[in-house]
Amino acid sequence: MNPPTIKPMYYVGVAVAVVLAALLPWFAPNQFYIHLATLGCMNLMLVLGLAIIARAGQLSMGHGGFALVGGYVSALLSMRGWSPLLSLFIAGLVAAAIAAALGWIILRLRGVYFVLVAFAFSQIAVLLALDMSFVTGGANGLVGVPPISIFGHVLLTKPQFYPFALVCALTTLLLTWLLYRSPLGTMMAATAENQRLTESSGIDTHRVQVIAFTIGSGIAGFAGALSTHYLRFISPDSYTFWESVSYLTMLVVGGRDGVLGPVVGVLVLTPLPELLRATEGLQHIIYGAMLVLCLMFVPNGLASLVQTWRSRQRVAGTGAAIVAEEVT
Amino acid sequence: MSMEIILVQTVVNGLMVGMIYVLMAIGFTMVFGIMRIVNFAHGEFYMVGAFLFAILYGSNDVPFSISVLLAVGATALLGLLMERIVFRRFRGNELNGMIASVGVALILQNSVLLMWGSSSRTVPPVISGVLSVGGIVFPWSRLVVIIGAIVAVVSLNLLIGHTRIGRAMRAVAQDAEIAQVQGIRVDVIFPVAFVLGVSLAAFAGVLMAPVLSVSPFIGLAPTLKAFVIVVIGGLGSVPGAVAGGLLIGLIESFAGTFVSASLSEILQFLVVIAVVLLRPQGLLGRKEREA
Amino acid sequence: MLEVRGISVTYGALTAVRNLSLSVAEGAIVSLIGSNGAGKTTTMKAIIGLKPVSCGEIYFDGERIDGASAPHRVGRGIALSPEGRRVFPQMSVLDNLLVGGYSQRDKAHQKKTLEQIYGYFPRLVERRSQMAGSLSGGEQQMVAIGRALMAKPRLLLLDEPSLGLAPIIVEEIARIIVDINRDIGMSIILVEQNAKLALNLCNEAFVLETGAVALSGKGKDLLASDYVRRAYLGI
Amino acid sequence: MSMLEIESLKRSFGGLVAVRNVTFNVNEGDFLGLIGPNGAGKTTLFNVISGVLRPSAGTVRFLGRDISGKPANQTVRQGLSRTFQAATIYPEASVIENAARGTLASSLTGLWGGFLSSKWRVAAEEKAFHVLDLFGLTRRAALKARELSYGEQRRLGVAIALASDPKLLMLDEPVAGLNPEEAAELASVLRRVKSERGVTMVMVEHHMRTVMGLCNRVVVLDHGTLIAEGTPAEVVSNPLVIEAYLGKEAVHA
Repeated sequence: MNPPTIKPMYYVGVAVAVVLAALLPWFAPNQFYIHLATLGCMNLMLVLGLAIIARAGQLSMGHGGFALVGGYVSALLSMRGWSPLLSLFIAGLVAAAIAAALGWIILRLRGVYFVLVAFAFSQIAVLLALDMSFVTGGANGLVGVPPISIFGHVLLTKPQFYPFALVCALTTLLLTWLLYRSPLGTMMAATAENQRLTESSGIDTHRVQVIAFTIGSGIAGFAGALSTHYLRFISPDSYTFWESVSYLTMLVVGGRDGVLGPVVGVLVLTPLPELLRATEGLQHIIYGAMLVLCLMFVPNGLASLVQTWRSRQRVAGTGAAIVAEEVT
Repeated sequence: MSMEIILVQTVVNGLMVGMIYVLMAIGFTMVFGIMRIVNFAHGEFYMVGAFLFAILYGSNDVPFSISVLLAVGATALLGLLMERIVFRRFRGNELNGMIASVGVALILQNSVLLMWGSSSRTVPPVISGVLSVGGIVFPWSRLVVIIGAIVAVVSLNLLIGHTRIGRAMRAVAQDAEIAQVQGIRVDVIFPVAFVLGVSLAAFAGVLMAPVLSVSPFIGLAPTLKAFVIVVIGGLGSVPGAVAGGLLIGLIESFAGTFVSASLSEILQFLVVIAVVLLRPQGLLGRKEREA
Repeated sequence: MLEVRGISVTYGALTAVRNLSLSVAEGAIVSLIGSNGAGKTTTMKAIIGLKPVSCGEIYFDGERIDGASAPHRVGRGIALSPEGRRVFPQMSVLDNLLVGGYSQRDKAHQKKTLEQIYGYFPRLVERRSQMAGSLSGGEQQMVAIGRALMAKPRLLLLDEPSLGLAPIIVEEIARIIVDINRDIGMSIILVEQNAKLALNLCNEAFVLETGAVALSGKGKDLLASDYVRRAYLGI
Repeated sequence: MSMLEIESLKRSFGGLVAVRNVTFNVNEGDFLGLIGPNGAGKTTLFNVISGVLRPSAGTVRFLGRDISGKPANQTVRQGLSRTFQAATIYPEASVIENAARGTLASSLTGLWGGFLSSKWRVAAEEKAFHVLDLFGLTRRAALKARELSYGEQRRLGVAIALASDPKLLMLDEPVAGLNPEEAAELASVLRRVKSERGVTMVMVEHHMRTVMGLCNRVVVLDHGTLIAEGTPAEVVSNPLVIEAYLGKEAVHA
């Protein structure tokens, strides 16, 4: 967990990847690929949110619940005439505020309790959405959510929406990366690795975990809202427990530390359900099997394979330097 | 209907649902207490038990008692298989064990879905008619559930409290290292506890199958209830699971009858938050030992 | 009857016991003394099988046991009363004792052993249905020793039986240790912080320092030597 | 001047009293040894002082301020740091990162400070390198902490605590498990830390030779009670202390 020493090569790689992603609408054979890429962007945001929570040593099984809250907040506000661009951010803030309150109460307890209560919260969110039909439309959900418009440009079609989703996802990625390098990110990593020692280094680890939960859930709220304006629809089924599980799967399969893991997880797993749509059930079985197999054989995720290779090079380098020093 | 009858029926319903929750929560809390695994797949074993029973008894007219035995036995075997293949590798790793159980839940639920489809099945009542006491009628179909669950809880209690293997299980839950020094093989106790927990869940599923309709998606709700109950009653505490289960069952029944079902869910969540705030070790739980 | 040959035990980067050898004769009391962190408890854990040895061998009755699991070694006739007592707090005294007899399947036999233990510790009779966690430290120590005896061991490992107990209780427990050794002819390894107690009770003693045997000899001889005082007080 | 004042401190767990009515002071510039036989309540006392446990009764004053029951993260920021016996490091992080994490509380410009720039890290690592240098770990800086030898890991644990710039450093059995050479090395590092940084120290330790060599004052605990206080030489010749350590001749077999 060293601050990564970034070589120019990585900058070039990242730049090429970003340019390729941005140019997708021009070389995608049909709109389905753009749709997939848009889903990928939103999944990436959700998984990054989960990754931030995991960075501080916690696991949220209620991630979908915050996306659901965000989706409804933004849909309801924009359907009452608010600018969707504004309501996206309000959605994120509402989700973050709920997470802050919930986190402050439950993060004092052992990790298991946190997981159980966060899970229970997400189920409550679904039930509320079902039950308060006078505002939420009940099981039918809300249809006709306004599209996002930026300075008069209405993002109606897939090629119109995709660049916006990409910008949102890349911004989240960049901010997460900056967060990981910041003192707060360092505190989060320290808390996850040895909470008692971190506490003894003068850091309020409870506060650090609450902040991580708040940020991560806020991102989920924003992403849920974004997706609602993309699909122009939200219902209680949009984010169930199984959605939370799929983000968790992406995170575990990709890797839990660093920002590379979520990217890898999203790239590997986003296309899967869409490709297997015909066989109901099979995609979930594959998700489940990947989750279990990854935990057994690559517990740090696919991205860790790259990191192990890189750190082996690094250690070899340091070792050589020490030997050289000793010889002279 | 007079108020009296409604009240009694509400209580009976609450006890029925509550006892099912007790069965779920005891299995869940036992697996956690002994193996330190939060089993998100617990409800899927309930679903599998209910499904097998629906197929055997409901669709193929297999005699009742044989259906019960086969449904619970087959689910127990499935549990043993999962313990062998998956869970034993995550002993002592709470976080990854929990994530792996989510994977198992996905696999179980969707395997049933692939094999038998998503449509829900109904199971004919095992027994019909009513028991009438002093003008108040109790439907036998519900009393059977309550009695069946009580029998299961009592026999489990006897097993845990008064047998050699039960003492060994309690010893492992309290101090696994020292239990080994008493000659107890934890690699035997773990699968026994897991299979026992799974069997309770499957039995709960069997009991509920004639009352509810059965589909591959019915596992999540009782899992959530088990969570809520163990947080309220104290993680790892069996008496806590009993008290919590009955409490939640009654809240649900009363709120469902007099207000609305979703309000009762919210009420339960608030109870959880209140317990977490005021008595984090749970109503009947023990404080984690300090230092 | 027990022979430990050159064992080492590690915890991660820490080597807690290095190249340690000792032997226990049939019917003997052997003491391991030394300051905290000297490796006494780790040695006990290695003998009972809770910690694997990284090298060296352990023989019991001439058979090599260092690869066997702890339950297996209990079946062979070794039992441990652990440091800090570690009774099962949420189980009754009787249940604690019965768990100790887990490896003895013969019920009549078990009952006889139980009565024998109640004979040594009459106080446990009145406490038998009480939760072990609610007992005083001295009573918990009796439960821990009784629990170990229930396995009918031929070699009893006692780890710090006097830890944190009032002197009068220590005296009582010491007397019972001697009785058990004399009556049943049970071999005992006694780990103690209380050096005078341990050296008085034993036939032979080993002084441990940073994971290795620094000195061994007859208990009475060591008691007279300066070395022990230096090992403990650094003077 | 008294830096740390412990007054009538008591701590019990359920019915068990681990520390009873303990009173003593630590003066500025002291190197105080806290000793006693196994189970005497030293670690409990240590944990109560450093804020890991709440006292059942009594007060702890640090630099004149009452810190009894204050969480550890606050006392550290006032200048009281501690080490642990076990798991004292971040095993998966590099050695330099370990030390840098120790500086977080003292070098911070708020939680969000340095979100965009990485200046804070340069400063933190510079500080961390100074500490590593003092502990002879500079060459190991790039390794993961778990790759260090046990002796080095223990030294790193003290380095992390020192990185927070404490006025008072509390060490929990710093030489436990170390071989004599490693113990001597750590002792000399501690002596250097004391002279170069002027840090007041309190140490719980079983290894008497280390205590005798380092401490100017010793406090002895037995069964949760303070039984002796004085210079090392005074304490080891105190009959009460000898009895506590070696025991009474309880039984004549």
